Amino acid sequence: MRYRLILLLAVLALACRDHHGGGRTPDIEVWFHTGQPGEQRTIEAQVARFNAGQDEITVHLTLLPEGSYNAQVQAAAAAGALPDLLELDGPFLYRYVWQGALRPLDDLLPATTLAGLLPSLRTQGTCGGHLYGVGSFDSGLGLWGDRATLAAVGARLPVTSGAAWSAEEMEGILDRLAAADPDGAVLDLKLNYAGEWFTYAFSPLLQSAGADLIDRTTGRAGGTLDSPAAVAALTRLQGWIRRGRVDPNLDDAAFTGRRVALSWVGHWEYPRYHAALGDDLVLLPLPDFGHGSRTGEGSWQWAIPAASRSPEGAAAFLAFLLRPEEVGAMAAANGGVPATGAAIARSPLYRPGGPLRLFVAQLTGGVAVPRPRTPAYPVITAAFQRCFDDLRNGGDVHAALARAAAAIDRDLADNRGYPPTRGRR
Amino acid sequence: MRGGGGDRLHRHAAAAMAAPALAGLALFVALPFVAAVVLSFTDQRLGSPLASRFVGWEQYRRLLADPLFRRAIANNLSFAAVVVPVQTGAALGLALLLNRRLAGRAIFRALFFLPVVFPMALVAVVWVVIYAPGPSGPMNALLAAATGGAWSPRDFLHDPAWAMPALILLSIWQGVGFQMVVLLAGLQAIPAELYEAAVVDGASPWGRFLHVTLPGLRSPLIFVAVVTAILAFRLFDQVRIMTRGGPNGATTTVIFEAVAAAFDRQEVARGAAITVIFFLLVVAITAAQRRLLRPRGVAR
Amino acid sequence: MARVELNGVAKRFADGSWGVRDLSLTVEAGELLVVVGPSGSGKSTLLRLLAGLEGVSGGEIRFDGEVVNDRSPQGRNVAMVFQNYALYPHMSVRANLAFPLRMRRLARREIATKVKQVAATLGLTELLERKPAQLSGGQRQRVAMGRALVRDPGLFLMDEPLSNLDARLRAEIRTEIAAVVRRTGITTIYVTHDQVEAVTLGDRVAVVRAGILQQVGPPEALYRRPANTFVAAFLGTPGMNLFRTVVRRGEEGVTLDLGGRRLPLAPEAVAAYPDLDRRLGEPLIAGLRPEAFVAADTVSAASRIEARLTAVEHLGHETLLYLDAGVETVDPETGGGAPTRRPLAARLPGLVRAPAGDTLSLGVTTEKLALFCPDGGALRG
Amino acid sequence: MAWVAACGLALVYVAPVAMMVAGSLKPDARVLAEAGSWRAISLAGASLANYRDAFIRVDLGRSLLNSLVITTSVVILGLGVNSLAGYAFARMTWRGRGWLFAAVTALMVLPFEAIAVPLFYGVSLLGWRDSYSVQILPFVANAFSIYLFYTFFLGLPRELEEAARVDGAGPWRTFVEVVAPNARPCFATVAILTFLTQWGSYLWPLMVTGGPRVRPLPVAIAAFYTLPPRAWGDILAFGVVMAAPVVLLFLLFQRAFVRGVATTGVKG
Repeated sequence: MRYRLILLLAVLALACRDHHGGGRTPDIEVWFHTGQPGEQRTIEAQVARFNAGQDEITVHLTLLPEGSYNAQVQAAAAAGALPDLLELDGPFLYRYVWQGALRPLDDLLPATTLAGLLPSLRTQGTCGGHLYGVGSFDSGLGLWGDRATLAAVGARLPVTSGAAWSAEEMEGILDRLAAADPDGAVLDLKLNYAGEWFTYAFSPLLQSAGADLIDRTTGRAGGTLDSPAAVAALTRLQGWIRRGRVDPNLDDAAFTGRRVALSWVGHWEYPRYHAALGDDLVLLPLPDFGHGSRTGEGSWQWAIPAASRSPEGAAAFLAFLLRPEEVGAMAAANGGVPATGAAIARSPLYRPGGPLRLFVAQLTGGVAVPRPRTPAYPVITAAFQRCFDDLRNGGDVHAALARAAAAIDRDLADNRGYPPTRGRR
Repeated sequence: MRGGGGDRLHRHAAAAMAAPALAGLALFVALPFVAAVVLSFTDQRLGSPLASRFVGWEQYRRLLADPLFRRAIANNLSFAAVVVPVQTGAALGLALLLNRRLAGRAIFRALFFLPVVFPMALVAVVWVVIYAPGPSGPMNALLAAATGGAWSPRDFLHDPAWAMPALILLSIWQGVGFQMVVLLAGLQAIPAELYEAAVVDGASPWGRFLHVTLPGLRSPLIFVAVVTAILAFRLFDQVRIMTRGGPNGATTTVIFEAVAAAFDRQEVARGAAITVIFFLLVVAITAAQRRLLRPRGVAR
Repeated sequence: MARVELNGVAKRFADGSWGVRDLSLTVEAGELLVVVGPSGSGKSTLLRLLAGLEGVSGGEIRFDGEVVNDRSPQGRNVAMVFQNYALYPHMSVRANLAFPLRMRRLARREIATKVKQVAATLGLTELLERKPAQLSGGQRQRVAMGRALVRDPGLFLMDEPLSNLDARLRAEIRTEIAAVVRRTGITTIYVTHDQVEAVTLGDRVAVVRAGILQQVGPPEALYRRPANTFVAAFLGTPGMNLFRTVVRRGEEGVTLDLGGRRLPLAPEAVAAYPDLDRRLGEPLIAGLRPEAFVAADTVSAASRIEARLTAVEHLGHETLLYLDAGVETVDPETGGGAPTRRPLAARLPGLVRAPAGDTLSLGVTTEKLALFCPDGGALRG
Repeated sequence: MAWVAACGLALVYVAPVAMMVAGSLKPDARVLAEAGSWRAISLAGASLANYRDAFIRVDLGRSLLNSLVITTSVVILGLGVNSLAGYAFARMTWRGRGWLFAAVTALMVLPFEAIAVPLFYGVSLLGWRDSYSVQILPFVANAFSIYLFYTFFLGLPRELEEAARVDGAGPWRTFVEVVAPNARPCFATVAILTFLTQWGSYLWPLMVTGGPRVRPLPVAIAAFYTLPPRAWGDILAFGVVMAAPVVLLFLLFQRAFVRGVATTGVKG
């Protein structure tokens, strides 16, 4: 009897060994999203390098699944259980700032580190005049093409955003490609992805058509997201899917397996695509739907929670990550645009003449549009994702957009227009 | 009453024995449920710096006005409307099949029951492969073979017309073994003399099924139907993993909406209101079961 | 070896029914008391109260002068044999026997020795490793006894321990139990509904009915001078014949009315009831054991009755005759009740050849007559 | 006839499982490509490389350990806590027993889904997320298990306990030494039902676990399945490892499984 009790207690004790298991030196807990295998390996290597390079701070890395990363972080923020340093997906930052969950970085990072930062990253990380987030890379979004196949149908291969295909030109190319393709599916939109991808990838289409997710001054979606321009742009996109031009890409091998000639995706596929296609890989700007080619920007960025037990330690690790060689390492791993000019200059991919130089041009040339910088962003993107899901499956585009706009505006009202707060903490 | 010649030791022991479970139930079941009701009348969000407000019936009003939520309820209802009779019928068929003296009966029973022990998350992932679009998808290939090539392959999980039937088929495949086992136990509880008496009375096999088997299985059948109905309303894992409620809300469910609200969007109050509605649905089903299981009166 | 006293013990259940009412009784140390009564009479409740399995609602129970009302079963040092033995099915015979000792935290070695001893005494040595399911009824009974005896209890309670055995085994084990109890000298309270068991086993027998103690005493005393019509009818098979009567004194002496006939009353009977004179002419209840009837030719003509035979049972060494003697019988439960005319039972030695329906002449001996008031209580002796 | 039908159905039941096992042994690209033909179950070119990948890419070992820790803890603690409560309700006298038991049976109709949201809210506010205990403690006390134990104990002969009490055992010892050993079938039933529910539990761990540290298998496989690049061979290998313990237990204790599930149906 007594032994059984002890056994039970032991199990219970084992079961209850929760957070902060050991009792080691002042540690920095860091959260990172489970991204591409290369990113994962790189951050692990960086942590190891950092830990080995000094002995005052030990960094512990936790990988959280991307699919529910934001929900996890939100719950942890409510619980006051955020780590000392974490990654946030681009525009989600403003919600956390509004909640008072983050602390500014201005006074924590050396000015030299910040000076070289890409303007797009600086904008993305700034809120209310303070810098809250810093990315070690920015993103690039474009159309990857299979040069040989495209050439076979006589497609023009533009190298600048200004020369991007018009919507009609692109449709013509799709038709010609389809005619030569066994199953008629010639375009990859990464429909196998989930979540934020759809907002990131397809809101530039709205902007290119003269619409947007929300009115950037009033914050309201009604009249903008469901405007005729938006409906027209997304109806066109839906048409591609409806006509079978888009590969569902369940195995994520549509482009690498050369089933399709065009893949609408970001910089992170470069390593894989390059490995599969070699010199046949070509990077094109997204099509111009009337108001010039537009593309996405922003990516995962680092932030320090207000409740961090060691903001200086976290900042030290962050500064380490922003060193040119570390920025270069991460950018090399995921193909991202390096965060600083210095790193760009050293990057074989992004320096002038590099194969991905287009991305830099997009970010610095006003082609890339940041996603709405508002605490309402999680709701905006959720509404748009649902809307995209609807239209991708053949739903009525106008109805779906109107629903999304109404949801966004209702949330705005519910939160009393997201008044500036000092946060709760 | 009984027990305990006034010994306090005994009473204390009783209280101590019941206490951990009662505390657990109070803390982790009763209290949250009360909290759900309370939360559903507020606009509480997780992590919002704004103070929460009492909003009365607003959450419920919005839910009932939300086409997506209405779709979720309709989906649950149609899922139940198909799964309850089909799965119960299939289970009855399997049970009757296995109630015979069949070579390898134990193996068949084990096979049909096996998916019941599989985690639904695993079944869902495996069936994503089965429903793979294109001619090489197993389901597409099977249907093509069955129709002599007339079948044109589709993307079941992204087809508004096919996503729900796809989930239904998988759910039946996974769950029918449970009902089968319950009904098999019910069949074996019917006394053999009843069948012998029926044979003596000249009943045909169909007559025996109608007048001996079915009445004898009344309780297990009702139980099985009710459990299946409740499971139909708890539908979540498959949806979250395979379709995320899509396409066009074709597979969204009450619980999927609750999780999407409370967890994905931090709209705790809305999620709470959904679970309260869910609870009322479950209570309605349980009440129906109680009524059905009441001893039969004059009316049949 | 406890001396057990019950003072006004009462047990009322939650549903308002009484288990035991105002029961006072003393059991001397080392005595074997048999509690007998029909099923539902509260005799098992009495045992459970003594064991501490139930709490009393009133009165007190004393062991050796100490009130034990609030003591738990484990604090009372009682042992109990249950009707269906209640052997622990998951334990071997050895473990069953050792269990009460383990609960008392005896040393391992001591337990082994005691178990061995008890097993030897009860002939269980061969069975020690078996599980209860592998034992016969008699063997299980013995294990149950052994489990009770192994720890030298102060009081030994047995709840119908033989009721699950067949008739032959029952007689055999009955003697065994009696021997064991006498040898160990443990105070024993034995509950049964079988009056044969009661009278053959008990030093004293207590008869209970509906939770109320009817009479306690040595078996012979109960048989001869039952305290009331209930006890009279309950003991003996068949029980005492009870019928309405009037005792008169006339020129032929004191007579007893039996279905209109006046039988002379034996002087022993008259002497046994000094109060009888004051009851002359009043309605009374007469009790005659079946043995009171004898062959007609062994008594004087005045003591003979004519009766129609309603049924005959031949038992080999004796014959039971059921007679319609035209008497008004009474319900032993109440002593009164509506007038009924049940036949009287008569027990005659040897084989009596007479078919039912015949009219027979029989003698009636009244030396052992019992007389009761119309309320069922015995006439003061 | 019936036998042929049974075989046909058996095929329907075996095929997905066979496909999973065969797929787990093939290179990723071949899984989908061959899924539509008989080659889906061919073992040509089988290798365990996918298993190695699954262990490396998503730390399958960690998830397996987590699932084991959580499930066994819930099963063991649940057996103790619920059997004691069932016993107290079935056999002991104490104040409030009647209405408390009514309350427990009332809670039986409450599926976990009905309380998941406020519970999630509560544990989030308390900072109790992402731990073993938050996945264990809420599931220890279970109204249905209590009810199963309760009905079982009602059917046990009362004399056994009375004999034990007279033999000198207190209520706890009586329970541990006499009642529990005679309630093995009921313990087995409850253990199996608890095990199955916990092993497959997805909704709650999805909401309360973050990284792989305490994440159990169902959440891990769902996360793995969305993790680019989607390597079907690895995913199926993960699935095989995830199914193996339950299938093994099922094959070992088939009778108890079937009986356990069936009794809930008969009694429920």
